[in-house]
Amino acid sequence: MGVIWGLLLALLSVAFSQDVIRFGAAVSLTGKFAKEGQLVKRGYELWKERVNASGGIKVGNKRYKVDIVYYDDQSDPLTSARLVEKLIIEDKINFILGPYGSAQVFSVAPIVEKYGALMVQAGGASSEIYKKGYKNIFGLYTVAPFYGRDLVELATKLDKDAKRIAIIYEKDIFSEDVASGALEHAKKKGLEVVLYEGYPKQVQDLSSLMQKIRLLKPDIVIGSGHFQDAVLTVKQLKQFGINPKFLGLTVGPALPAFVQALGEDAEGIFGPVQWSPALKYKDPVFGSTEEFVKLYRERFNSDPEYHVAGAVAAGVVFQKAIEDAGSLEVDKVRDALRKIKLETLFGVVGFDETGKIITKPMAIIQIQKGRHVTVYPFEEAKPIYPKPQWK
Amino acid sequence: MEIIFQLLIDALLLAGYYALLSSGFSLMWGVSGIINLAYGSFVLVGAYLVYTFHLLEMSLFLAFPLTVALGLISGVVLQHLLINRLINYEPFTLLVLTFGFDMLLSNLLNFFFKADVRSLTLESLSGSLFVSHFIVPYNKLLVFLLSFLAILALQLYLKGTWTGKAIRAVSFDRVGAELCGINPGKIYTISTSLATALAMLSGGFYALLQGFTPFDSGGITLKAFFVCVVGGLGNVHGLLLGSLVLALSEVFSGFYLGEGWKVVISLVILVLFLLWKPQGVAGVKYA
Amino acid sequence: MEKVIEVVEIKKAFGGNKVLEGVSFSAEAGKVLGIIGPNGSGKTTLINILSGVLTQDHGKVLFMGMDISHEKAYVRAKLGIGRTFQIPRAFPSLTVWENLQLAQLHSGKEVSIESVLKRVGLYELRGRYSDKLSLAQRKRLELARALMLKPKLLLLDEVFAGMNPASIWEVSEVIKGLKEEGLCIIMVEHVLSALMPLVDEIIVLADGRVIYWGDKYGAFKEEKVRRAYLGEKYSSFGV
Amino acid sequence: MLKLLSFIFVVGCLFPLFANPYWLRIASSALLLSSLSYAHNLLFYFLGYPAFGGIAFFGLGAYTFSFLYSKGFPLIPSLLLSMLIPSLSALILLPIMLRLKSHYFAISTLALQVMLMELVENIEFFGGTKGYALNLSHHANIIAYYLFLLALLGLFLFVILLERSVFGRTLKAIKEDETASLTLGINPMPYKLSMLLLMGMSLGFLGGAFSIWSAYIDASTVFNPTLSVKTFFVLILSLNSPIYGPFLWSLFFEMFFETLWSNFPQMHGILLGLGIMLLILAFPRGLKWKRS
Repeated sequence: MGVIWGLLLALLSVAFSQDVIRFGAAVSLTGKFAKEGQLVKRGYELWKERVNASGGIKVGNKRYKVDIVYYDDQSDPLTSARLVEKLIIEDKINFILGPYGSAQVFSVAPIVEKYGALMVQAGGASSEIYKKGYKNIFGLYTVAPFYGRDLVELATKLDKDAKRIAIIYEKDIFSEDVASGALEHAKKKGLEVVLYEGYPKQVQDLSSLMQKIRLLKPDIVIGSGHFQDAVLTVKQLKQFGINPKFLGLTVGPALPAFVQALGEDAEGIFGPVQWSPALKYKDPVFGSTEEFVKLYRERFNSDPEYHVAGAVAAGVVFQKAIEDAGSLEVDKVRDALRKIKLETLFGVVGFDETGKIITKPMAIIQIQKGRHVTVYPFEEAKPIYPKPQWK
Repeated sequence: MEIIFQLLIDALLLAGYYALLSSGFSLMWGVSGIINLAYGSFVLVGAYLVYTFHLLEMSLFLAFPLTVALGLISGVVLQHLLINRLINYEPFTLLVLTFGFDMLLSNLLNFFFKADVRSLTLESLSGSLFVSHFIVPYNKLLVFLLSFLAILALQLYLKGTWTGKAIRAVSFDRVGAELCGINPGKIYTISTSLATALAMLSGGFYALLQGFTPFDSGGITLKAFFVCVVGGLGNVHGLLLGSLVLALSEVFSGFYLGEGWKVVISLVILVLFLLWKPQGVAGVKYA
Repeated sequence: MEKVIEVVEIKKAFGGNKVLEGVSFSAEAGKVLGIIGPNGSGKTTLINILSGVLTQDHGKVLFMGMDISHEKAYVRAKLGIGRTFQIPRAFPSLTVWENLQLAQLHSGKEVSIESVLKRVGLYELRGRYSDKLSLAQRKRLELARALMLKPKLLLLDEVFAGMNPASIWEVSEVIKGLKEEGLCIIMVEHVLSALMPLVDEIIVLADGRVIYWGDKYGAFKEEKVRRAYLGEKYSSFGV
Repeated sequence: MLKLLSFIFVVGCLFPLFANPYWLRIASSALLLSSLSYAHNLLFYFLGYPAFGGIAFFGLGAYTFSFLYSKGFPLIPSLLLSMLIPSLSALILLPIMLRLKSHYFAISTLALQVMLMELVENIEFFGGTKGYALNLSHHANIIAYYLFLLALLGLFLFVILLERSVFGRTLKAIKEDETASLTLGINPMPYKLSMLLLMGMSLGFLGGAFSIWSAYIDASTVFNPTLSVKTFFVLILSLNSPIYGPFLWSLFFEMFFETLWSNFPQMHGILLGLGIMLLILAFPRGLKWKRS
């Protein structure tokens, strides 16, 4: 009898004391990027719950549960760097899930590299991140210049004689990168760039810029920044009575909070997205994109944004690399990441030697009757053009 | 060419607000000689108060007077609990005290309201007034008028009432005032509480004008400091002139050089004035 | 005798109020020149201008024939112009000895600290911090400091003010000794009883102008001097 | 005095051998803060000028170093230049020093610091808002630690020698009564100039070392006014013990606030502000330890 009890107890203890892989993430839960940061955290959590529900990550013949330690970096790059350093040296965590925002990724990357940890991020699209020769940094976002290039491409496709374009951008390494992509493509397309100007990150009042735009009367306005900037730009364009035929804004339009904040005024605005629920991909953890979207709609009764999908994909990619490497050693997992070629709900994931994703295209959505609809590269619905006047 | 007039209109509207914004700072500095580095945080406390009252469905006609009242009280508390303890030490220690207080206040605001960007957007104020092809946003116009009234009231108080005269006497010559039976301690308390009330009032207007976060206090204090140094202390012309110079430099450098250059240009002007004319353009008291 | 110091048409005004309106005089080595006058007649300003602490709006200052009108104070000190202040300005965080050591280093003159301290009677207090000295002692310290420069011209600004008679006598002896050594000494003073025995000539300043310059005894016979000094009502008193 | 110095030297050198990264970081930030305090004290204790905006030269050093290092300059030359440029630019303070006293001087240097921060953020050439991410080797932390230790020992020794030397006494004479020192033949200009250059140089060096330590710098971190207040907070407390004060108070300050930060990062700002207020209220004239 004693033996059986002993066996049972041993089995039980194995089940309960199952080993755990700890991941760390310093994300913006407050501050300027609070909206986007909370979505990234939600993506990581969805992946964690799903993995733990299906038995955890298989490494060799053992199964590991997933645990994620979160810190709030208050949307400040330096705090992000210090918190990731704290994760690595105090909490002894070597697998880092990236923060939101290119500035944060840019500040965290040297810390991860210095301590020989490993980071997979779905929050920073600036190409600057991949020019530093880092070995342990992997990003799932198509780089920022494509945001700007695709917006200009769509604008010229919709209206041949819309020639005057104004580009304003938040002075941040992501937004500047997007703006430079738009500028380059606008010149290639022979558009007349009437304004190309940045504004400081913490500015909450763009009246000087608005006076210029009102004077220049551009056909196309591209606003590159984060969620807060998009909302501010729309409010002030309306306040100054400026009605461009084509209005493209980054990050903002993709979030449901954008429509909640602006209601009527959000109609007809275009927004580049890393991913759209209308895409069709298979996924090793969630089955397929549709299943993920269905699960998300049931739980949060709204369409998933690209920030959530990207974060989930980051988890899935990290998991697959660990399973391929069959070990928890950073170097082995990194080599697995370098060689990975995986179709996920976010798209096909494959990295070049700098850790940049090269296998995933961008898409553009438009806000029509309060919902976002993919209009580029394929048309889920006809794009409305020109943009309806402010009410 | 009419863009110049448009910019002048913007500058005028902004100057009106900046005059109110720096009136408290100038009063405190002029009367008790204290440079209150926590001034910006008091402005933000005012902004958050009005924002919260508005969230609680309270009408602004009640929210603003309540905020001003709270400002008066907190001024008295600030003077008695903190400032009076260090008043007869090196003025430098007060600088460190108010800086620590500023850090405490902004972090407390961050603790309660989180670091998100808040703003008080009233439907009625979100449009603009179009005069031929000049544009005057309603919120800026309203804030300009209310600030003007507030400064007028302040002037009447300082010139008209007995305590007002006593405050001005102390600001010119503390010893002289004391000899005519004025108790400077009491006057300091009144001027500090008046200053914090003005700060909180201008905080409420700040919320109407633009979004704000708990960490904007540094920029606000610097603007008030600019107005006092450039305009000079001790009279209302200095205040108005300093605000006009600040508004003009911000609006024009913002338009012609870019948003980022607003603060840089105003700081360059500030440092130049500190070097060559510390008592300011119209100041009577040595800054 | 060669003129040690010569002052030509010195004018100085602070904002609107004119303090010195054209003052000229000179003094030779081995002579003591007293400067008296009611408060606010510009005496201390004159001393500050001679020592370079202030610069005059108009006029010239010649020292040993050289034009030092626009030389800085520390250059004049090195040339040999020593001075004391109406309110003594000793360095509180330094001891008496250290005060003089500083002067010795920067004046670049070979003067023994011990001898100067003994001369002004502060030798026993050499280790004491200067903020622990009495007013009279601090005045002696300033005099000692000035002597470290081996000065040719010594400017004393009310050195006797607030001194007890014993110290006044002692310091007078020191001044007499310096006079024999050929120093030119200019003394701004109110304590006439102590001043008169020491001086050879007197200048009376009133409202920024020299109203009398000459032998010390003639000064008080002058009607203008008495009126300036004793005021209208008493000007004829005791003639 | 020299006993403490040799003690710090021995303990300092051996410390990294058996300290874990967490304690290494606390020790490094304590060394940084005390070196910053000694550097500012060259002007504050010895000449009476509270250079509240001295951190501007720290930031300038950090930016110079990072700018050169990321352009491929090797470590040592970048560090040397990050000493030279801030020390020359410290001369901007000279005209301000001549005109303004005490807390007006403090405020105008702070305005200068904020201006530099805004200027650097607006000019693309200096890396604009991106700032710099330096790729450094794994033992960058150790290098930074020893650089901070070197700076502390250098400044500590210099302060001890200065306090005893005639040069030091001349500085104090100028501080206590510049007019009186003029009449002794002291020309204050070269003294003020040399102290400014020294302060700029040491702050520049610390800026460079900080960039190695933090691997990521941007304008709002290295020109951060909070750093100026922390430094002057330590200086006010060490008003009466210019030799030991900065070192010991920095050690206490970092130990207390660093552990505070890691346990509850949210409360850090609140408690730092409260701490500064309480301590300045308690010791307005600085703690009386020993008339050193």
